[in-house]
Amino acid sequence: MSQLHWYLLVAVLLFCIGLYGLVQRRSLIAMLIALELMLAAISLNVVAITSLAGGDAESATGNVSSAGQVVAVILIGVAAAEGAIALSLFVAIQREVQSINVEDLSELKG
Amino acid sequence: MSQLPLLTILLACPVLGLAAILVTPARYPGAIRRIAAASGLAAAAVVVVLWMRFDPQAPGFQFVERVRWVPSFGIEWHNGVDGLNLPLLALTAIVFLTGVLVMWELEERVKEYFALMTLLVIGVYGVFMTLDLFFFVFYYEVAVLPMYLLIAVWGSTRKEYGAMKLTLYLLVGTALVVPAALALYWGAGQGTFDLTRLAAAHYGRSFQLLVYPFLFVGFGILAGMWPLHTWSPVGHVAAPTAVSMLHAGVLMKLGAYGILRVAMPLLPQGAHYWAQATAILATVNIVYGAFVALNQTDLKFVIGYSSVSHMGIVLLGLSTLSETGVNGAVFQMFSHGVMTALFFAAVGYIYDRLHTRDIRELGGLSRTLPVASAFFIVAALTGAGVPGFSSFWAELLVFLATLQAYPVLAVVVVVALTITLAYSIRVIVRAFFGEPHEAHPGVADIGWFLSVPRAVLVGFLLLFGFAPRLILGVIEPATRALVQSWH
Amino acid sequence: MALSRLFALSPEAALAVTALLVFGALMTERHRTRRARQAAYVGGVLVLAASLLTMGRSEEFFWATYRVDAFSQLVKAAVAVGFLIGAFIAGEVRGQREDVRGEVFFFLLASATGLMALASAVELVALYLAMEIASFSLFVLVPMCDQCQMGREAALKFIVIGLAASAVTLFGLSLVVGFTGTTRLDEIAAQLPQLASEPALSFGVALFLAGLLFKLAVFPFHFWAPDVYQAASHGIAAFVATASKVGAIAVLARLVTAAGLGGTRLVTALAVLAAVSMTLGNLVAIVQRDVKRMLAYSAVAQAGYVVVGLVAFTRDGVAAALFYGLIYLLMNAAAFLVVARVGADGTNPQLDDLKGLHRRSPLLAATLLLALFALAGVPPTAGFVGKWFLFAAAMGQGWWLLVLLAAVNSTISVYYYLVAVKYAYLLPDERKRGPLPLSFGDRALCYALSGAVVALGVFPTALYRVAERAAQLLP
Amino acid sequence: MNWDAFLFGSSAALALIGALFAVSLKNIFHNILGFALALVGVAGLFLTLGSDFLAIVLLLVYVGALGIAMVYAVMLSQPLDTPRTPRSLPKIAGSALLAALVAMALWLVIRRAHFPGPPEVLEVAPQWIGRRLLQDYVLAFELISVLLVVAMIGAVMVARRDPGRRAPGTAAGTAPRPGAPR
Amino acid sequence: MTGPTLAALLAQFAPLAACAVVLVALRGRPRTAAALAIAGMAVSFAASAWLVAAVAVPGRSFLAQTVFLPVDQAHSLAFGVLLDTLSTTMALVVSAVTLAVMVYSTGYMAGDPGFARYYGFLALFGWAMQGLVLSANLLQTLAFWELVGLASFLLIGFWFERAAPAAAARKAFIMTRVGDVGFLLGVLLLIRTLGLATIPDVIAAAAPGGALTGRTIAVAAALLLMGVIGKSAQGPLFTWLPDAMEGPTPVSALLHSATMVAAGVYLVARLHPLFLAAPDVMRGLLWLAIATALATATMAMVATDIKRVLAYSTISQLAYMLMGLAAGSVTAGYFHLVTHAGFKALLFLSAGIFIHHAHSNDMREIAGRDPRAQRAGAIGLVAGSAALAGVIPFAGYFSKEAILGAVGAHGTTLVLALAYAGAALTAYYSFRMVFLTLVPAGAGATEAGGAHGGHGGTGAPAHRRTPGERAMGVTVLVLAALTLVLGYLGPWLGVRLLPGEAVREPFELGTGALVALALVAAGIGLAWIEFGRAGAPRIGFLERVPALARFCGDNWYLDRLYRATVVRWAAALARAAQWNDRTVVDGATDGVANGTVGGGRLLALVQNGNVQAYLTVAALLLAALAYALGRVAVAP
Repeated sequence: MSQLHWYLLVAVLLFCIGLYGLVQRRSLIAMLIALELMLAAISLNVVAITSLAGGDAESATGNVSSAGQVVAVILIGVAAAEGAIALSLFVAIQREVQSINVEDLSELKG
Repeated sequence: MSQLPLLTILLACPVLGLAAILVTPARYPGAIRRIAAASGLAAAAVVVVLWMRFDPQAPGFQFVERVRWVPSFGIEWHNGVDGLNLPLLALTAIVFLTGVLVMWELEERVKEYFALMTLLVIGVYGVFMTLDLFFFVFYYEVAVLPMYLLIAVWGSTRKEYGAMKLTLYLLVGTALVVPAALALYWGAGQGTFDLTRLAAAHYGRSFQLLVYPFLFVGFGILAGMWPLHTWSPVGHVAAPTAVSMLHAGVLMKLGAYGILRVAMPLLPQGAHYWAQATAILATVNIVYGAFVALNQTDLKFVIGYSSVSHMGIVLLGLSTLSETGVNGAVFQMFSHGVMTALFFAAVGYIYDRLHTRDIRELGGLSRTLPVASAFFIVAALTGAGVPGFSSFWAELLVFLATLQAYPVLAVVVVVALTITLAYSIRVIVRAFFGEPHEAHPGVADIGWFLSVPRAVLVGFLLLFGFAPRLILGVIEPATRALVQSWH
Repeated sequence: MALSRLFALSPEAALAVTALLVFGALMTERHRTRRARQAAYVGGVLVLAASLLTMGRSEEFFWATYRVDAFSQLVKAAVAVGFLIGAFIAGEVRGQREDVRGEVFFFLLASATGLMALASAVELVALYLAMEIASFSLFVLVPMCDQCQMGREAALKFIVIGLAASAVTLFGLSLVVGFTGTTRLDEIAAQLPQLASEPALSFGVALFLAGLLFKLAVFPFHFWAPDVYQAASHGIAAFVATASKVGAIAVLARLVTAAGLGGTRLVTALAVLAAVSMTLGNLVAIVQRDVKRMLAYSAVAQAGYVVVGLVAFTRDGVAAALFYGLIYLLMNAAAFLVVARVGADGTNPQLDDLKGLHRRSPLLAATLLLALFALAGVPPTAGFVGKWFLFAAAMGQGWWLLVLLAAVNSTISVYYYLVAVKYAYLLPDERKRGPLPLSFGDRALCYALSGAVVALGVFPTALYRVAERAAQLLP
Repeated sequence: MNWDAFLFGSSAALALIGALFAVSLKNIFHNILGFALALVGVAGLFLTLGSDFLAIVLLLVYVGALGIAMVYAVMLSQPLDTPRTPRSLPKIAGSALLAALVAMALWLVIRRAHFPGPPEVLEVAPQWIGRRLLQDYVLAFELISVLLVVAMIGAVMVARRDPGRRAPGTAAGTAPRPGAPR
Repeated sequence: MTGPTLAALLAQFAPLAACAVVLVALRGRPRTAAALAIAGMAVSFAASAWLVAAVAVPGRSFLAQTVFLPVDQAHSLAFGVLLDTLSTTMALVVSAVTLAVMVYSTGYMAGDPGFARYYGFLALFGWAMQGLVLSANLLQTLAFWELVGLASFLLIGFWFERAAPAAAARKAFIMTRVGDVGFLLGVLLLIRTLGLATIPDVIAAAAPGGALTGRTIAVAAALLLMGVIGKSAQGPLFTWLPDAMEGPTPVSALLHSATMVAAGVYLVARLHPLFLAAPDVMRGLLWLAIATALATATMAMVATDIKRVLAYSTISQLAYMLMGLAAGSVTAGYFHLVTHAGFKALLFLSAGIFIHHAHSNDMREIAGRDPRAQRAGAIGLVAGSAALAGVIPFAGYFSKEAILGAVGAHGTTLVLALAYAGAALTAYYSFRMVFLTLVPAGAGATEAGGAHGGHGGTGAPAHRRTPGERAMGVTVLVLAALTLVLGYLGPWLGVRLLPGEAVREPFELGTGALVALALVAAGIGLAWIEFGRAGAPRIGFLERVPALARFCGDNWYLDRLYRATVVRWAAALARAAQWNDRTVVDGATDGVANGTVGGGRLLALVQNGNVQAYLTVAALLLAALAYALGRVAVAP
């Protein structure tokens, strides 16, 4: 197993731990945490691959390969935005139904 | 040919009628009726012109119109007439016009009714005139869908169930036809939906064997093919008079026509391979339909199952793959269309007046409603295969072809004629003979105005019963060309 | 020269102006909702006009990551139409929380912005971000529902599924970037052939597509749709059902052609998803009583049909999908217009509420009839030709089993559409409600949409040509 | 056992253990702490890849901003004294099984991936990132700014207490009250 | 168009025109209707007479045809007229009897509410029958054959409000249709083999060296015979005819004795060469005819309804005709047809006078109502019975003698003996009828049997004869006179029908004739002893055995047999088919529909409201996709 694959393994595990949290935890905030873990795992994935395998070195502007880094930066921004929206909604929901237990929020079905 | 685009004009009649009905406010039912009748009459006039100008001996299609429609898919506005669809166009004209007249006394939601009926007829005309596979399916579905509302809104007995069953069954049919049509398009590889060019394309044998059943069953459902026929009696029972007329009279022919126009010319090998199976199915149709009809107590159920039985004759004629059989089948389509329209027209009047169609609650109708009864009896006798009416000759041709192709089946269906007669006579004797039922005291017999459409239908039955050559002379050259293309 | 090049960006410019207008309207104290609405209308019309005017353009911006061509402008025009219809249906924004009624238009506009960027972006990160903009605006709009208690719950599901889908998408993105070292579509497409043997790359592409499948509500990312349709107020649901779908279809079309996936196992996977979507959507729609929820499940099924066309991976297929997206916009708009007017107080109409509609408002009933028939794919409405093109494309690549299933599914769908028709046309209204008042705009829109649905069904050629031209421009 | 391997191993362990804490502990604050821990681990991994800048941004945004926001959200939303519903063992087992399945599946695909290019660690200077963000990723840059604006305004709107609502769970009065923004 | 063609068309279509006008336009004007129908028939009669004069010359035959039904490119069936002695004389007989019955009916049916309809139907029948007789093509024959059946149905069921006529009409129509199935198949077989069905061509093809093989001929002949059996009420299919007596008596006279039922015999005569080419079939027919003749004679011996007696005798006499034909003599069979048409019409019309008068069909009731006051009726009944019994010099004697002669020349002794026995029985039951009807019974002799009502109209009082009743009387007397004349036609017919056949002199009293006359005398004598003499027991020897009386009075239980078998099975099949349709076919349909909806319900459960469940589903699918892709990578 190459060095890269170790990183990828960690990323996969991190991603799946996040997935576990996402489907297991009842607390909305915990679910958000799990989601953010998944995003972090993806960042790791991207940085690891682009750093260790490189892809092709040329880009449209002739820069060295830093696509992964840029993507990772943007990912972090997205994670922040997602967090903002999600947290605001969770707070609103809590105010409404006095609970942020996701299993209590299952009126819409069928 | 730099002549008028007669077929487009023909189609324009109901289209304009529909438009006029839609813009007429619903509070003028009289005007709406007249518009519908006028469009029916105009269309009939165009059909008469077509018939006069039609040259039976000329090869190929006549009055051909061709306009590119969706070029990238090879879809064309392509219409034409030959001996196979001319009688059916005429049938449509007859049944639509009489259907409008029969429903003249309708009071409930007149505008919607005639609008939907006109839409239905647009589809029917379209199917019969188009030579483009896309438009074929297009019109085919146009014709199917208004049925739901027509039955569900204006119908009777179990109307919602009947309407839904009918619609879904027929759409299952199209669900089989659509993939098959697309397969035909790609299989030919010519980038065209033109039926005449597709007919010239060569499809591989295994392709034909695979696709043919889809088309046959898909169209066959609309033709009341056993065992996918049960929508037909239920739907007919539920439908209002003119819809039953149009449906059994014309719409069921669409299915058979689809087989004749699409399935058989395009996939001759498939047709040959499956002919025996389809012939057996058709025989079951005939015998089974007759037996079930023998046990019905609702007049419309009797007619519904008789339609199943009679459409079996059409399918059987097609299955013989012989000129005689196809001649008979086309002729039978026409005759059965007129006959069954007459049937429903007669029953419709009786039901309107007595509010029952149960033969156990009827009796002596020939005394109470002699003229209306006479129309029913004429239809019943036609159905029972009495000569003098056109069905007799049509059925005879089919039987003759069957005797040639499948002797055993021929014996079976000819023997089944006794059952056909038995159920017709049973109904006549039970409902129209005997003492008038005490529950139905004096009601007015059918007036002259409502008699006219029914009399017109009788007239056509007699006309082609006495001179089958008039119609067979038109049909025969076309079937000859069709059958020759198979060999 | 430079200026005329920039003219190609006029839809975006119009959007910016509109955003400012709406924002400005929201700043005012009195009549802020009405002003915002008017600003939105004006802006929508501007954007539509700009998109149509720039239809013939072909330019690239931002280091060739933003492409303006017939394809993108067609989609932008469609999105503009969807936005206008959504805004119109939202109208007085009954059913939305009182304090944010005006803001509805702002977020609709934001979502439309995302969708338009989606149409032009030819770079994966920008594509993804555009998608997120479109989604986030809707995340915000759904929970601000007033009458419907379920708004927040629906929003929660929308967000959780959306974020999960976005995580999946990003995972895919990471793999794609890793293999190709770039996020530009053309460069990726150029490298794909030599990397065809890499399952991980196919997997990455598949995961990236998942985000789009989420927007399109294809199984298994459809679960949000019923809840959101049901819980969102009418105008927003209409927007989700129309503009949002068109954008997703467009970009999916762009991606699948770019990815050149034809013949790989991914295509099979897509086909399976299409099949499951159609079947599930149609079957579950049968048992719905809430009209909007039923339309949601029908949307799941419709998404399946679109994917049927796309699995052909041919120009025909893409053109058919685009065409279908465009007419889908019209027919869904018609359906939602009726829903909104029947549930004029902001509540969701149930099937029972449709009773007697043909007496209460013949025009609405007829519009509903046509819309539903179009959704069912019945001629002479446009739904029929649309499906015909889709299925034809799939059949051309030998997907006959899929086409058969799709055709059977159409039949199943007819059942529940007919049930709705039955309520509208057949069953009497026991509550004896009075006639439904319709404004002039409502009437005009009813006529326009019905007319368009029928006219495109009979004369599809012109629009299909446009879709075809757009499809030809794709890589 | 070289320095790189040690740094990798410890960071990975930190990330995974932190992640496990983040998802499995009952107390939500412990979860957030675990989350922070995991991100520190990830930042460490970034360091081993030579992406110092990213590591710092990650810590700043995630731990600094998001973590704090979460704590606030918890404070705002979840009274700590609400009785906890006991965890359901089947759900845990099922979720774990699912996660394991997905992990195995993902690994099945990824482990055979042959990424092109030489396996060498490239030092990427932060200025390159900035340059690309403003050159060929400028569109993405613009878009993410729009995204953040939408997210911010949206968050404010969603979280804002609805003035038209009297009590939670009841239908709002349909009549607009005086002074309410229209 | 040549003269004969024109005349033949006139003979056919004049009644049709009358029929159409009457049924469409004159239903409210009975007198005009009757006049028009009679006029139409008179034209037909005149044309037929002219045809006989023009065409009925030895060795002459005339064929005119035109394409009627295109079958395929190579074949089309031509319809037309075939005129020769057989067809023209038959046409004359038909038109004459029809005309007579029409004139008679002006009295008999007077006042009936359906008077105009009645004449319309009669004219319809006239057209159909003339068409049948004159047709040149077997298919054409078949068409008219069916139309005749239709007319029969309409006329038997003329009083449709009553249950019995309606049921009888139905029975007649369906039962003859059973036979027609065979006819149709036979014709189709011929068309299939020959490509045509023109009668002379068919006959030519059946000749040795013709296009038909012996096997085909046999099959075709047997199939055609089924039609004959049905129409002429032979063998197992005869039971409809007695029931058909529910129709108005003139109708019985016309259709169910003189003309329509003779159509079967006519067909055999028409195609006689074809049938002769199938000797096995002919032998079978001979035996069938003998059996029918004897069996129905026993039935006639116990019937008390005068019309039923006549009906059974009709069947029996038709059997004799077929016997003659089967024995190889077309002259004998056809001759008997002609004479029978005369005297049986006479018998029915005479009976009609009594029925009209007594309002009852029961002979014992008629006897109680001063039957001898109906002078014309009495004369007609006696003369007709004498002819039926074969009393010299009435017409029946000559024709029956010819048949017996033919049978004697052809068949075995047993056959001949049975034929003679039948003749004796005929004499017995015909005079039983005469005595029962005309000799007033002793005290208390009447027990009102199953009183089949007379007719629906209100008859005028007996003492004051209306013009209609006078027409009835005149008709009967004319026919009575005819029975004395018709017998001398034999040689005339023989020469023309089969030139070259030895012609028998009418009064050549050979051994056979003497035996026959003796037997007839014995039969009449027995009838006199049992019924005629003063103080007679008025109960026949068969009736003394109750079981036998029941057996013979009930059509030898054949109807019961049919009801218990064919009818029941058909009904059971119909019920089974219906059950299958409702339960199996519709059940499957509804099952699919419910299954679909149920599937929807089931799938809706997936949307359980828990977002984590949704995520699980999606994740599982992604894992599956990953596995699928991973496997591909591993495989190669």
